Amino acid sequence: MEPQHLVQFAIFGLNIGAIYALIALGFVAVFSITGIINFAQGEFAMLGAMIAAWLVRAEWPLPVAGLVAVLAVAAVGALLELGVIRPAGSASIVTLIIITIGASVLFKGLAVMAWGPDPVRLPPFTAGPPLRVLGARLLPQDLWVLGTTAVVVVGLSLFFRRTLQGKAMRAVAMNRYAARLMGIDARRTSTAAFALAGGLGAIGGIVIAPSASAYWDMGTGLGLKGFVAAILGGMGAGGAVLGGLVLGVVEELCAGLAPSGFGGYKDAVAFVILLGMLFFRPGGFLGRVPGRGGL
Amino acid sequence: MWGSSAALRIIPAVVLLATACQAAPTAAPTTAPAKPTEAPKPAPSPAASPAASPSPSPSPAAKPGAGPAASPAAAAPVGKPSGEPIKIGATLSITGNNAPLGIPERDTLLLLQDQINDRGGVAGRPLQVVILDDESKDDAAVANTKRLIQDERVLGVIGSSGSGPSLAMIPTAEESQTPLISLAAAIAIIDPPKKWVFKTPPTDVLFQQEFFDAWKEQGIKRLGLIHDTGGFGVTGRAVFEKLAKEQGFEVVAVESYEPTATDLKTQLTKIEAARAEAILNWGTGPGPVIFVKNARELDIKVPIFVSGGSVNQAFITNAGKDAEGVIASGGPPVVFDQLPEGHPQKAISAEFNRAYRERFNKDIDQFAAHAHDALLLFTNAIERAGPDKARIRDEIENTRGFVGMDGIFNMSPTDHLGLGKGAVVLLVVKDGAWRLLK
Amino acid sequence: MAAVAVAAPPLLETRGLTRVFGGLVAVSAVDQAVRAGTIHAIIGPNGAGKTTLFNLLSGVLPPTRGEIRFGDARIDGRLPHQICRLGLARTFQNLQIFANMTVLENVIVGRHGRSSAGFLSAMLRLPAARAEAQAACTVALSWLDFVGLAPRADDPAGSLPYGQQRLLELARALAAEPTLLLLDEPAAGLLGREKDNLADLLARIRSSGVTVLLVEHDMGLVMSVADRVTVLNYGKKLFEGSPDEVQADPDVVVAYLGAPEGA
Amino acid sequence: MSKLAHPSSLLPYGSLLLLVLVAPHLPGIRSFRHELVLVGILAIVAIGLGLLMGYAGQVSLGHAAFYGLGAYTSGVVSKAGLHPLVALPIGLLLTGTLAYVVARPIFRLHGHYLAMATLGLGVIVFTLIRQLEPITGGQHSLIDIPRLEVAGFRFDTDLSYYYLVWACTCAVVLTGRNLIDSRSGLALRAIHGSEVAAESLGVDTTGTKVKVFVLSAVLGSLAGSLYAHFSTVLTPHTFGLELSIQLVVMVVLGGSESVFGPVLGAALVTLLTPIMREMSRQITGGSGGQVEIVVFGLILMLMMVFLPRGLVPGLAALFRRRAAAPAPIGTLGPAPVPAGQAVETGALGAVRADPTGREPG
Repeated sequence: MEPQHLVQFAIFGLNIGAIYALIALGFVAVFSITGIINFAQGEFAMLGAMIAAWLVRAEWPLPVAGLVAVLAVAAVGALLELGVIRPAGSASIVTLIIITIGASVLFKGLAVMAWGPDPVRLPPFTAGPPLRVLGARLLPQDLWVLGTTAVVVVGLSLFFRRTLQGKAMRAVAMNRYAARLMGIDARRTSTAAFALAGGLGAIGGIVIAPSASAYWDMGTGLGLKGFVAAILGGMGAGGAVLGGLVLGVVEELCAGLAPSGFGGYKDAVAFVILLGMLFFRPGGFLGRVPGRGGL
Repeated sequence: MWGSSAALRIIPAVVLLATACQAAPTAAPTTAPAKPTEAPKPAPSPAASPAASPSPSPSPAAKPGAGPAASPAAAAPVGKPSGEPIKIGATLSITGNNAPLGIPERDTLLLLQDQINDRGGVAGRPLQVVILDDESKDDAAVANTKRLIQDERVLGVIGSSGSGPSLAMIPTAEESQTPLISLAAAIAIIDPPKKWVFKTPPTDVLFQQEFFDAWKEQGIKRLGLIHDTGGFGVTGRAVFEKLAKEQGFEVVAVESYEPTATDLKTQLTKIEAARAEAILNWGTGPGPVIFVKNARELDIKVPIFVSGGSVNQAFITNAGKDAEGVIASGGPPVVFDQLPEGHPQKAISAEFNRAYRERFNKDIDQFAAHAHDALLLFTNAIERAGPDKARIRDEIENTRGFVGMDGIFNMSPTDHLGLGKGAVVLLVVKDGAWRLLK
Repeated sequence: MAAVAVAAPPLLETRGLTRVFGGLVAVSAVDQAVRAGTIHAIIGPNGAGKTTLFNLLSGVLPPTRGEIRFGDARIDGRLPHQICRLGLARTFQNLQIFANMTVLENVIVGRHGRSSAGFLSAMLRLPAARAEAQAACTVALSWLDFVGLAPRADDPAGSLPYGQQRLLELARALAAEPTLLLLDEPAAGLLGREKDNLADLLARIRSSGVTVLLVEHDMGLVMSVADRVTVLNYGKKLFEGSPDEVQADPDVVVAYLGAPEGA
Repeated sequence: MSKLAHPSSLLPYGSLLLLVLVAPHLPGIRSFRHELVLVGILAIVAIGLGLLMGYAGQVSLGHAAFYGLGAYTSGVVSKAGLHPLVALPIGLLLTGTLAYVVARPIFRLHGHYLAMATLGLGVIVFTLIRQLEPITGGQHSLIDIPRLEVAGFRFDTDLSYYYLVWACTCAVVLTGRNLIDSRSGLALRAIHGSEVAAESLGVDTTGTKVKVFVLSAVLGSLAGSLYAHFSTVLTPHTFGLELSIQLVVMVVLGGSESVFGPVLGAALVTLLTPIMREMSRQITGGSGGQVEIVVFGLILMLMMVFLPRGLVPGLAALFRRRAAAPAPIGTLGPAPVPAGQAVETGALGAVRADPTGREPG
């Protein structure tokens, strides 16, 4: 093992961590506005990747296919909220969570029906040989992943701080009751949160699809890791991004440095970190108060 | 994934037939919904009949009375079977990670069942193959085996597609004294030999030995292995480490991944960092495609190898250009059209492929071959032994010179596979197709 | 040490009791004694630290500094259920009835500290557990009867009107057979007649030998039932005396009675 | 004496018992015997989880871990040559100890943090099962686990095992009902209702939560042991997150406010998929394959929207509305009760029947 391999693992980690971050942001958006842990969040990523791959195969240009996929999954998110979450009304949070589990099952089933069980290919956004960074290889697609995530994070931050809808969402996240008194339609905000979560998930799925592969069950693992990242970040937006990146890098470094035969522990790494943090620093590593969260 | 709690998937043969391009009317099953449906009355199918004309080519090595050519049914192609059906059970991985194996196996059994019935059945009675899906899960395969033996009262069981489920099924077969023919590669299935257990695919030892021979020839010493954590992958790792040690190779890296993994770049980087001179992937499902894709992305220069589990068209379709130059070891049926004239597997494979292509609109692969040979091993034994499980077992063990698609089987009490080294060839992807390497 | 009745040690005593939230001192060095057999009221404007004091006494919050003695025992730092078992029960300002149970079941929970059947004996329906359960039921019914809720024993607790939910909390706390009862604004939200009834109940509780410490905004109620009154302001003890003395004290009048407070 | 002796309350129990007795012989159901055994086994885990969720109000997304621990302990120990009936208590002890050790730190957490911690616990145990190859067989399945043999009788058919498992399930249902009716059951529900009030009334909330957590873990372990000797093969994937979530679905679907809810939920989740798979095959002519999963997802969502408290309370309410008769005989509700919420008053039926002379119902 040489230094450039460590750099290489860090690059892999930042890549997958960026996807965790996008998915974690989706969790945070829905959770801070509705209190629901949306178990279909990973499936948003899957749907985004599958729809984009499907459109590209139908010879749509990639940018159009990607945009349509993101919008379509955002619409799916909004429909999920309007169709079942809202009618469930004041059901307990566990009930609402089970509804999202049902949605996750549904999306996976539909995906297999529509696109079959085999992985589908989405070509890299730009072709080209890997770049060399400190002796490690940086693929063009890696740049797309990191760049897209950065743009999304900056865009989201502007959205929450500059736009009316964004400010309304932040207000609801801080205090739903007070926000309502101020004339903010909290129900519309919930719909918007699900749509936002759908869009974020879809973006994550689409950018990762060329380097991993897109198939019906890809969302399960991504969703769980995104959830862990969100918790690590104390259910706040900034923490979620950091949580995702840290989780990705730590995971890859552990997998990369583990001796042969211990690679199978990789998936447990995230949860060992999680339990350690919950037991010793329950507010997330940014030290937020548990349950407060926010955008 | 969430919804698939039940262990069993029951595939009534009849309904599946509806999807095939066959003209035979398929009545909806009238039995209780859960019950595996009775096999269709072998309706004379104008489309299938000509293709299914019996010609399991008798090989010169076949002893009289042992090969399928000697079966009375084959001699009387138009005889109509009657009486109680002869029931053979099968548990296949039609869904889940091993679905690319299980689906051609299922199709083969359905086609061959019809062909045999068109030819007059088994010992004058209709053949019925009861197929269950085990979702590539070990415990489901065992539950299926129990069901086939207890409820369906089959004379023998075929399956499963994968090594894990097959190994798990062994105790059940032994305990219930039911002959079992596995369609999986792991040598552990038949070594040490178990009284009631047989298999048709070449062992992973045979598959891997071809690689080791090639590496020796090319002077490659440092080996890297990346395997999935399914039964096939894990047993394959053990074989790999054993063969490498015995034959003086240095294993510089062994990495594993979940069958559901979507990215193997970390593992590949580790193997590359260990300066392996050849990298072998041993796994089923989407893993090998990701392996090949990631290896190309990382610009890994050393030759890469995949297991026989990837020798099918789907691998090439999914991996695209990245598949070019990938080397695999597989059975001759995959490249039957490239085999020299007179090769014993050429005729039988071409023959079966015609009917297969006509019905399913795809070519046979080696999984089809495994299933084909397993069912014929059973029916040939039943022709000779009658419907008695113990005698069927004896007759399978007595099989000599049976020319199957996988090779020529010569079973014995110590060899419950009966295939020799010639059952495996090296293949390479060239211009979007698997080709014989030599 | 064995002293005459006048010098009997207080049932409850705090010394330098302090609780800090972040930078805010909610309760500041409070020395307070509560004599057995009395009704002792704590009054003070909103935010004076009354409810925090209750949470400290009942163990819901640990004190930052200071000590609490209850009978012979130091109870600061103990958990609420341990304190309850020593004989201190409480009600809550914002009602904490078990809405998922019936009225009677709510009161039976009050018997929890006075019974002992464990998981295993319950699962196996051992005779001792059953006898204990029957006894608990009988006692609970009698306390429901005491507050006048017996006719509604089988109704879901959530279906009771607000005033009756307060009574239910009272019965539930009484079922724990406390020697000291902490009542956090028992009259809040009650109507005129209900308040009279409450005053009557409080007097009967005192005469049964239970000491009562209550936080209350309703001055009418406090003045009519309390034996002694403590005034808190900004977390500090401002004054202590009889109701008459409190009403006469100019500081208190300025700090509290003069304020537009006092619902 | 006891409520069970009362004829009107015996009826639902009796009819259920009868159903359990004859079910494996009913014509359409015969071929589902294997699944019915699984229903019984999973019902035991689900009842345990239901006690935790419905009565203590704590969600666990890691219960498959306890099930797996029980199963693997039974498998490994009995393969080592000890009698299954010796292996079983070892599993219970091991699982109970683990649950006890992790319970305190876990119960310092609340809400989704707690759920996440249990999920993490499940993933870690799952990973250990897969990785500790020398003990568990790792990725290889643990095969050839001895069948259960008691006093010379071998439970080696689905039918005999069915009766064994369902005897256990019924015992768990009964003891679960007893627990809910008891002081501890009330304490659990009090914790669910208001933790601070329960605590101030003398309920050791943490201690009680720990106890119910250990109890539900032990029930999971018991079910796991039963599964090990039924399946005779253990494979890690059976005990992953998928099962943990299915268990939660069973509890919520059936209704966590009654011990019958999880049983019904276990039956629905276990049987619905194969039944729908069969139906979809009949309807679509076999081309489908994932239709049943889609339908399952839809049913799950719709049930939660329309019957958020689960099927058993939902059905009980429906019955009560239809027949305003005081004794809702024949409902699946836990106990016949005078009025109001069946499930909630039911908890007192036992205590009240005797001293006051008032019979419930």
